[in-house]
Amino acid sequence: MTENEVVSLAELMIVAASEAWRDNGEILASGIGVIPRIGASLAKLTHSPELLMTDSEAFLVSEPVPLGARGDYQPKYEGYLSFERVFECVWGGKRHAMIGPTQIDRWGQTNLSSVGPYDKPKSAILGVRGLPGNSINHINSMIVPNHGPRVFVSGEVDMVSGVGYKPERWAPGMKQDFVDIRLVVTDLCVMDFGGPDHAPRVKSLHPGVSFEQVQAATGFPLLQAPGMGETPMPTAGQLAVIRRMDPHNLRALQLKGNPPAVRTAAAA
Amino acid sequence: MTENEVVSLAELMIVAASEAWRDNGEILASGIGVIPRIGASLAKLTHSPELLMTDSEAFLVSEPVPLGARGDYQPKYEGYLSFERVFECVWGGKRHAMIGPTQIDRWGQTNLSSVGPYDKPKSAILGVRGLPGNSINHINSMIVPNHGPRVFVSGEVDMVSGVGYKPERWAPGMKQDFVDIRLVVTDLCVMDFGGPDHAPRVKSLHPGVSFEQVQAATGFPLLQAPGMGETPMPTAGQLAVIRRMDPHNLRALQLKGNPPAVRTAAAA
Amino acid sequence: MNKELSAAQAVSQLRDGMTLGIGGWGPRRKPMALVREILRSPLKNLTVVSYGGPDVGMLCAAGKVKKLIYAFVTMDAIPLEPWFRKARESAAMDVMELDEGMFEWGLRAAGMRMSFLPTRCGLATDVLARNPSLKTIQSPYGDGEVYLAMPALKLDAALIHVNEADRLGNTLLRGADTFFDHLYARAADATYVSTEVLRERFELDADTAKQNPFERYLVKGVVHAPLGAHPTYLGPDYGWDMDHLKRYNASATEEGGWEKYVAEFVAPGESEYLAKIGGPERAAKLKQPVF
Amino acid sequence: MNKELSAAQAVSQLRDGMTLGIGGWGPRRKPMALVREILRSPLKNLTVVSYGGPDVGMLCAAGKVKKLIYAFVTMDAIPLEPWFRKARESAAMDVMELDEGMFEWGLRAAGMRMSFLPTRCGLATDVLARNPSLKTIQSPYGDGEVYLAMPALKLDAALIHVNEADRLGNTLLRGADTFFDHLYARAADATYVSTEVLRERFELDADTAKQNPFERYLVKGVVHAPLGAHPTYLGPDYGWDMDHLKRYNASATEEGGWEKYVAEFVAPGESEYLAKIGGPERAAKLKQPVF
Repeated sequence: MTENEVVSLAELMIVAASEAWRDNGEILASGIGVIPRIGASLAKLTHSPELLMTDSEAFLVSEPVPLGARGDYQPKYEGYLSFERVFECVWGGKRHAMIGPTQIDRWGQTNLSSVGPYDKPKSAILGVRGLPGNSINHINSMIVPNHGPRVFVSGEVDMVSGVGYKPERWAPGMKQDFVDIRLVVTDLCVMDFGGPDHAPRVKSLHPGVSFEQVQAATGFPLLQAPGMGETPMPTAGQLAVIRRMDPHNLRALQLKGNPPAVRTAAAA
Repeated sequence: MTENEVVSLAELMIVAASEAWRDNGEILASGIGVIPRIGASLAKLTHSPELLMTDSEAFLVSEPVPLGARGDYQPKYEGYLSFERVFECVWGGKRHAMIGPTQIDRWGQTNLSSVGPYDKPKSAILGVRGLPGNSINHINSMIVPNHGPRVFVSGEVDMVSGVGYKPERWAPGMKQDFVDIRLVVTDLCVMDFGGPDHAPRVKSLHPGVSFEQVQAATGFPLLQAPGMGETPMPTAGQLAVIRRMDPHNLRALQLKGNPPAVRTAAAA
Repeated sequence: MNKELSAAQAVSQLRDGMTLGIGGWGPRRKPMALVREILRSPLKNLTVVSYGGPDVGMLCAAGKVKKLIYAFVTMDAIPLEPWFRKARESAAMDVMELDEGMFEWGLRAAGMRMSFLPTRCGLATDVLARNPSLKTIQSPYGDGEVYLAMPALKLDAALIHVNEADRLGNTLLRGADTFFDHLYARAADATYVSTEVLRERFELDADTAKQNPFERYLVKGVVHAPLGAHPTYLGPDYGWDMDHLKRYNASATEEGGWEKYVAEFVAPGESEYLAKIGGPERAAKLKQPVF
Repeated sequence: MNKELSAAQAVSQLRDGMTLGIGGWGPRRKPMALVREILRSPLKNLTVVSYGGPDVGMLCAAGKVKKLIYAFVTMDAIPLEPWFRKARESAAMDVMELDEGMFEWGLRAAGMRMSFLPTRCGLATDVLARNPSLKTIQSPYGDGEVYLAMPALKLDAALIHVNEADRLGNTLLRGADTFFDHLYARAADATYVSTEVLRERFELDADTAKQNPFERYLVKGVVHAPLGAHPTYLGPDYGWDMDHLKRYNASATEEGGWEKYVAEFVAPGESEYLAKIGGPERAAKLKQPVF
């Protein structure tokens, strides 16, 4: 730690994200975006070496690929996973993806398509992408770098892209068995949908954050998970892996102002 | 023509078979077995250069591959067609296959599976293979080296492997549009299913063969196609191509005793 | 057997109102030379079927899109495609928004000449709710599971860019991933291929022949278009042109930006285009993206 | 992460009554070393799912097959598989006879964890009539077409032979065609791979990595079995052994022929087998078949 001895919130979130892939077994870990990808890499390099990862294009690698320009680094190919095969992986359920949706609701439903009225949206985003298929077929987690009521909406998300646990959405005969939303890692806390009837709850609060603060920033009621504690700080070993996986420090650009992991009252 | 100046019946059948692929457009020509394969090769090398052919394994070749040991000959690859892609070709309808079924009935249905009672067959053959899918999806023709009532059965074939024109087999909603049985080339004649309601008929008789003789060797009634004539003899040019495609003279082994194209009364 | 066409000849075979599939994926291997030729043509009222990138954005900007069938539109490094957004937010076109896998399944159904294929993808989402024409279907077996019946995405024509082709319509794709272009080709009545390198007639070794993504009977026209995927990237031949993509992206925030972009890059024709982007010399320097 | 097993260990993980998929195609790349290990085991009452060759024949000869799911059984050069025929003609097993494409579709449905996939293949044939459990399904769209609903062919285990593997379960197939082995692997709860060459851990270049047919999470066990496809052929490593196939074929017409074949080639174990067939020296001389 030369330029900055202070552990960043992004680093704390990376470690929290990596926990999503613990004890998943031998599946494809897809962390989409900087924090999830470093999180998945950290998982594979520490507690879960059995995970499969790609070079974010078409090859399976035996070692996570560092982010950004690689210099002399050569990805270590162990196999092939074209987009077409990723779909087969998805339909077979052998994947756990973590992405950052634009909206999330109390049922775990996500939106990556558009905000506002569907026919003439206020904001068109990407489209539903693979969320419908991912969410109904395999484990999913989420990253939210800006925990607030615009992400965690009070009603239903504007365009349900990823499925969740809202009973009215499931007609008789539709198979909900594979829906498995694991973790939601935000800049305030770690959440899951492990309450009664899949109610959302806070599993851990980041250092210096209160439950009330999280609830105030969330458009729907939250429960406190039994044993809700503080999100663990990264260890020195984890930080070393994170630095190796992100040599250009792209993680510092993920949260506005790159805040420290331990908030002061002012920072919160 | 050194050792044998006489044109063989197999050669006549090869030329007749090659006619099946005339004016098919740009599709895959699959001649399964010696006579159909040389026939398809002859078609591509003479009247229909647009046809696609494979090396009988996984590659598309721009020039038909000669039969048997190849010596120095290197197949001329122009593309790829694995078995999995052959199925896509079949389902897309872009193929015309010619095979030799064990049984054929008056409706054009074929059997390659078993003869006798299905549960305990007198003779188990190969299985239905791809006949159900081929016959319902693309053009098909047939080769019969031993025209007789055991092949052209009086009733229905014992195990319908390839579909045909029997109305009772088609429940409402089943799409029969792609069924297209073209030619049946036998050691006696060339037939099709171009009569009223797809009734089978003789299109041409091989030299020295009478319609009555064909009818007597067939388990169901035949019509005479308008203009039914004599199956054309191979030209010198066609024979040259045939010899080039079949340098080991495998065609001589296809019909018992390798009879000449022009039968004498005794031969008939 | 010679299927070579100019880009203009290929586009002249398309008709107003057609359903057009465009191969590639986002900013990857898009048949941009053919897209530019459409921009130069009077073609209109298209239904565009695409894993969308700037192909979709430019056709939207030019007002050519009556309906868009898509799962996303993005340029990856520039996540939000500006002209797609404008068209979408101004309700300038009809949309059929699909899950990526449903999209694939729809192409596959069309290639098999089937009316639908069942899938779990899309159930319990607004993809089902926002596409009231979509129907479900129940397994006839004991499980009785209800699937979404993804209808065939039948294409009048498909546009695909490849690394190499011959005049007979044989093609090669050399990149790490061929995406879903073979399914576009199978789903289409007519496939037009643009190619970096055009040969008279392939004579391939076995390893190279395996790079052939679909059979030549699917190909109706072959257009020789070097750098024809620019500004998207073509593995392993050249990378994406981020400067150009930024220039294009900026056109959406300038007054009259699209007209200026067209005047500078599209209207003068493809050889002018290649000169303006710096020709093969510059293309050789474009780096493959690192993800 | 070390999935290496002996053939006996792999077979000991199978159970009586299991549904077993066997990769390859007819006389091509069959996992014969694993099949021989099953012949040596007390395993019985198997449901075998195979594009069948001598794998099916030998399991039939040994009375291990309770039910056969197949589209054909053949050794190509010897078209009629002798022991399959005997079992079939003596009604010694149940059968589900399918079109080749239905068979593929059934594996694919299982790999997608779906209960069925629709297809036109099999309609209007005795495949439908002779398999009364098969059902049809009607398109919910305007066409109303009726398809055959091919049920998933879910496998308890799949056996596959590959050119190369590592101890993690990564595999390579180097032949001209990979057949449908990826679908067997996806359809199975557990895939056991036998391999010519076993590595500690792959470090591949990109071109070689493309020869990886399916992901290692599908692989439960890796068995090092040089010449493990013999007497079938393994492109490009060795050809089929026609002498051996003829010897095997003749066993069906001799009195006590199967017992003699087993005594000579199966019972003594795999290293004896390799010695008897002439070992690597002879394998190196086996020619790839010419079709």
